[in-house]
Amino acid sequence: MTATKTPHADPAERKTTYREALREALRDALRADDRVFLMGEDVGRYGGCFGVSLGLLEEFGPDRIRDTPLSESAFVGAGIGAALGGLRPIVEIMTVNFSLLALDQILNNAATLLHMSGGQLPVPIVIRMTTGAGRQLGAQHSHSLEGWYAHIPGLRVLAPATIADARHLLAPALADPDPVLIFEHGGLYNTSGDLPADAGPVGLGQAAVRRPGTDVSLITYGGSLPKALTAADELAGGGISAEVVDLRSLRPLDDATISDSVARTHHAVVVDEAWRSGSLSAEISARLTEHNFYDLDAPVERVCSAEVPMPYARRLEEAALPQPGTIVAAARRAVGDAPDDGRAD
Amino acid sequence: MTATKTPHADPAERKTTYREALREALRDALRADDRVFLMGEDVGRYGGCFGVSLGLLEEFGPDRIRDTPLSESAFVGAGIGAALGGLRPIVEIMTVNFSLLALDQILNNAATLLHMSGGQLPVPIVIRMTTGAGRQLGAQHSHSLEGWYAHIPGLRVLAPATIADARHLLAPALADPDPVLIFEHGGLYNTSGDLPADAGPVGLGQAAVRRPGTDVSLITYGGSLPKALTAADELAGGGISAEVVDLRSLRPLDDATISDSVARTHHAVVVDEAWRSGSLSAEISARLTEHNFYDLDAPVERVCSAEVPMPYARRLEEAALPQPGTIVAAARRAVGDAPDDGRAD
Amino acid sequence: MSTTRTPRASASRSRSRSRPDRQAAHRRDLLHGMLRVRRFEERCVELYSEARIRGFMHLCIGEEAVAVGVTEALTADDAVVSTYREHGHALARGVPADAVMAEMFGKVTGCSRGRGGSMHLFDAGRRFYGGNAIVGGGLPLAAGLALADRMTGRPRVTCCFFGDGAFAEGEFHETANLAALWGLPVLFVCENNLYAMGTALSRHQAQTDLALRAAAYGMVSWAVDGMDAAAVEDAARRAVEGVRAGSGPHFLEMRTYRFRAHSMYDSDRYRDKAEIERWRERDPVELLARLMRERGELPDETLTGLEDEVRAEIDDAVRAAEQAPEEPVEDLLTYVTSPPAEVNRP
Amino acid sequence: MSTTRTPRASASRSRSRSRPDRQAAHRRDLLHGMLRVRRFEERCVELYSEARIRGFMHLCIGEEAVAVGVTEALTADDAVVSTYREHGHALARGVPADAVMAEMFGKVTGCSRGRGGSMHLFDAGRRFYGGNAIVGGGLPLAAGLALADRMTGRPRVTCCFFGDGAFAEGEFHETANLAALWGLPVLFVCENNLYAMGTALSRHQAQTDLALRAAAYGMVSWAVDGMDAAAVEDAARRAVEGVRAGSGPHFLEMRTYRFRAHSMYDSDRYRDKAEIERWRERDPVELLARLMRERGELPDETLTGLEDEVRAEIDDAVRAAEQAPEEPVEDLLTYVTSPPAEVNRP
Ligand SMILES: Cc1ncc(C[n+]2csc(CCOP(=O)(O)OP(=O)(O)O)c2C)c(N)n1
Ligand SMILES: Cc1ncc(C[n+]2csc(CCOP(=O)(O)OP(=O)(O)O)c2C)c(N)n1
Ligand SMILES: [Mg+2]
Ligand SMILES: [Mg+2]
Repeated sequence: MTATKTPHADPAERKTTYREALREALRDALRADDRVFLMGEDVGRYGGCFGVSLGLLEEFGPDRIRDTPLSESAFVGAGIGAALGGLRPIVEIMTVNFSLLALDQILNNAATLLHMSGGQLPVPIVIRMTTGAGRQLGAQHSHSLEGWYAHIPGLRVLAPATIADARHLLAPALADPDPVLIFEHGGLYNTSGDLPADAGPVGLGQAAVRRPGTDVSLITYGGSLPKALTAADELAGGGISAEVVDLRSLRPLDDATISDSVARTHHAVVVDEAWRSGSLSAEISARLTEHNFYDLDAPVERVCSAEVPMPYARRLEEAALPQPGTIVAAARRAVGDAPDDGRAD
Repeated sequence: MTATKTPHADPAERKTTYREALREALRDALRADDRVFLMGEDVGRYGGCFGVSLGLLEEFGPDRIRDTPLSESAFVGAGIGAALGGLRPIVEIMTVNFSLLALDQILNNAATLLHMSGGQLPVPIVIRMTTGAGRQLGAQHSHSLEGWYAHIPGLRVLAPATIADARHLLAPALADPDPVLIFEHGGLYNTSGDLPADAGPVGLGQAAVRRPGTDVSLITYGGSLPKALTAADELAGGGISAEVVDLRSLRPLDDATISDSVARTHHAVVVDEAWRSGSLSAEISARLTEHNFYDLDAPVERVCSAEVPMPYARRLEEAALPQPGTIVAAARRAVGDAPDDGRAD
Repeated sequence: MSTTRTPRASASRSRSRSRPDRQAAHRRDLLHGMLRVRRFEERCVELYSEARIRGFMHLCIGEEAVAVGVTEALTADDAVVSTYREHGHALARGVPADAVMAEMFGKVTGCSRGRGGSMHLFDAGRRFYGGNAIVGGGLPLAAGLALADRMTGRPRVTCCFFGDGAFAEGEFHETANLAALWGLPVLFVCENNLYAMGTALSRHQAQTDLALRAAAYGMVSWAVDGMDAAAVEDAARRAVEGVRAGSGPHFLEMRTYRFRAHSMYDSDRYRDKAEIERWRERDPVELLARLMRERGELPDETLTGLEDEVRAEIDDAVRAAEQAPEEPVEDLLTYVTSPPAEVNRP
Repeated sequence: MSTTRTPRASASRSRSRSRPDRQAAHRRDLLHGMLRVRRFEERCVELYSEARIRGFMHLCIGEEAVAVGVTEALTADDAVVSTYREHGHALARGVPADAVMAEMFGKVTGCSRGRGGSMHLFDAGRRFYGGNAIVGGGLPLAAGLALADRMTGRPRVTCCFFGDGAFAEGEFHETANLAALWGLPVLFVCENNLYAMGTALSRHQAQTDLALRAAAYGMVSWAVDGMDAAAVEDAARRAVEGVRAGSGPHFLEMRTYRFRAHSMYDSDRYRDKAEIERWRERDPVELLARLMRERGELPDETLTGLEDEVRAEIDDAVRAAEQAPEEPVEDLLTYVTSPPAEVNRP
């Protein structure tokens, strides 16, 4: 089995969805390299629990679009073993909540084998999973635990937030010799938009400035990006120019892009859907203190989820999550433009 | 089964070890309340994998000192169920590394049931485990993942660092109606010292100032406390007065004690044995920015473990861990007293 | 609140009548129980399409005989642990229909105050411990509840429902071993509906005879026709008796089928229409009704009466749920931890 | 580096001799293999008490027949996945004694460059995939290695060692199901030494006939006298043949015993001295030596020769390990991720 076929070339810019972009990326990867296969619960006959892999079984067959029993630890571990055995597995875990059942394999094997073996055993696996809340799925299907994975040396952690990233992050992830985790926010699957024809492969580890601005940096990723962009619009209406930084890579973090932005704007708001305490937002705030202490004109603000198991009831769930309104309020506080009431943490 | 017996009263101050103090606390709890039992791998006939429960089987019998099969998810979940059923289980997981196999139960059941049931189902369980490195146990037995648990709403997370806390934190943990996790650093078991006769039950959620100082706050917990105290000695020799704050409670954090200390010293070093990125040290740094932005005269420093699966070789392991020397260097940097070379992250 | 009667959790009823009468009355109770679940869920489908119920919702239509038959065999002191497909278990256990409906509306009168939704129904008073949406996640809890009973000498049974899919999860095997090793009073009820989402049993289990495999743990273990409410109840009674008598955990493989898709999002492309039709011929509600008709126990007006009673109960539940308030947003953080006042309770 | 010979991973040897000769020579090889492991570990005990080896260390003394017998049945292309009690597996697999010893000294010449220690021996060239200290953690890896072979049509076997304690972990059951369901070429070798740390088999398994329980997954499954190297090898050969022929995973329960404590920290208070003595009578090294003596195949000078050869090999290994350098501290972060240059390799 060797890589022979050439990747499918994109036509001109066209409308698509985040879900379809992910699917196209999978299809390309499967076409380009015989060693690539997709494995997980219901990726095949069911069509993927969020429909991402719909149709791939028909094209690539049950060996390469491989349905697994409900046994997260075994099939993630088997993916790791298959990577050791020379394949390039893409393992899908339905949601990050269930990934806890495989966390031992991810931490103690995938992330660790290379170092523990003194460099003998790289593990070229890609693990995809859904994260995040907003669909009233309750306390066991809604959490944002990607920050935990970003804590683990030996892993790369990606969070595509745009259609272009959904389309173009998989190829470099597969080319990476080490384990890469990809977090897809459940609220993004149905987002649609234009896929630029010229968007090529993305360099791993690079954040992107999604909207330039001068007064405050809104630093975010994944499902919170659209909210931050909405907040930036609203802030613009109030005369505040917000720059929106999309992390894209949660490990490693692109310190240069983050730091440059804050060096220019002097104010930072980190938006992270995880529970506030101990979330990735804390790491970013800590690094800003370390790298931009003398740039900052005000404390770094954090807009995170309330520290509560996500409730089902719609209004409670909405109140628990970052929203454009709470981002706007935090940005106003950061730039000193706020009535002193609105602190919502 | 009701609580009838009175707890065993301490004699005057006497020498003991951290391990023995933990054992005494267990013995007291088992004597005081019939509903309390200890369950875990090898807590009974083996005597506890680190010897903590040695002798308890003989006193309390195999029902209450209950050896379990190797099945972390089932016996931790069974502890949660037993708590729902009216008992007061103390579940021992040998080390935090293996606790990943039970993390689903801890997060999705123990921490969540009360809220998800609208207040109907409190889970009064105590889960103890060993954490930390320093004994050349390699990459699968040495990590400090307690920061992950401190991220979870619904849990209390404790880290006794002193003999008195080892002796006196268990009773209030058991009295708490919610799940409490207790992290015992493996390097502390053999530490010996005096157990003050007057040290009574400890209020949960309170940090302790272990050494007062005026120039810099060394904020730490667990196995790093002795290192921070050693560093403070050395700093004192160099004319720097370091205050040492022992968090004791990792969730909730005692913001007042931390914040007060830094408001007085204007400089902060957080010492945390976890991997730096995304560790609890980041949360503390972020909170200091939020609460003490205008108090801080210099960036918050963090002394953490290198981001590497813990290597076996002694010199590599030592280099990977916080050490008194690296704490001293960070404190010097913080107070502006350092040659500009020593940054070791 | 609805005023229509909800089935009692207790298994003893109609003791005063003659035996054939008692049996007929009991069959009517079973039929009533199954109709309640069926009609309740059918109403849920409508409400879901009107977006008054949200989130994930899993229906047990086709599997009602398991919920109703097993629950009949339990007493009020026994405990039930369930899954995300638990409307039937909750209703059969006696959780009032309006508390369940209000929960699905996200209202404060819901059995979890609107915090849980369809997948997380709880009722501590009725010892109904959820409502677990991690496949296999309820199993260790059941072992623990049973352990508490064993250690305190209470002659209770903990009944744990779970699916065939859960049988592949490590948690099932760890729990089965623990329960069998310690002789815990657990009744394992595996609802084998032949699919875990879109994955057929034979594509997720190397050996598909689940009862046989459970027996490998040394548990008493039977396969049961899960479409026959009376057979389910019989098996459950015998198993509960064994568990209560101290002979350790028992395992029932309930052979059943879900007539609907896995959840409201599933387009059910992985099942053969003919297969579904074959199973529909063994619809548990129809099966029992047919038997009763054959025995002359189900005159048309009796059925109409039952249907009316059920409809009224559900109408009331929907009305009440509609009118109930939501939890105020200010209370978002309530119940994350227990109120401090409770810290010193015994 | 040591110049003494290390056993070949290949199963074919001594083909040119006559059959009885071949068998005798083969027995000598087995004895040599077991003696190497035995003496190596005895030396490790000394070195541990001198604090030249650190961390956790688990000895397989008493279990050598399993390591040596099973490995005999594998070819160089096959893979081995092991546990933290893996000195024997590594040595038998052909990982050079000096690479193993240097690893335990934490030296850069160690088979994991000193990063792994006793519990984490690796040798990618010999397809020895560790060295896993999470009980049960190696099992899914083995399934994955086998899956890669299956998908690429390579006629290889992946052999996975694990203990009786691991049989209680969910990971074993998930992996057994996966391997059996997909017919993966895995040889499961359960080293049943009757204890998981201090917990006796009957106190951690509801049903202690592990081979029977594995058979519930539909795997070919046998219990084997793990103290008899020839019996182990025979069973392993038959099983490997079956696996390689495509009849799916096979399971061998090796009934064995560890003569020493669980680890260097264990005071072994949970075992009966008499029980240990009984098992010592079936010492696998003695057992084979006795057989060979009875057959006149083991004149004293042969045994002395083997012992000398082994001692020289170990002496060399210790000397080399002592003299080898440690990894420089500057390289601490090397191997956390792959070097960037490798990112674009195929
Ligand atoms: C640990 C875990 N993995 C995956 C899921 C997603 N999921 C929900 S239900 C389900 C199928 C379960 O099948 P089964 O146990 O047979 O129960 P059924 O739905 O048929 O009643 C899956 C895969 C989950 N909730 N939890
Ligand atoms: C998941 C996990 N739990 C607990 C431990 C601690 N531990 C190490 S070895 C061991 C006993 C394992 O017994 P068994 O599988 O029979 O192997 P043996 O040691 O007898 O060879 C235990 C409990 C561990 N390493 N990993
Ligand atoms: Mg099912
Ligand atoms: Mg063993």
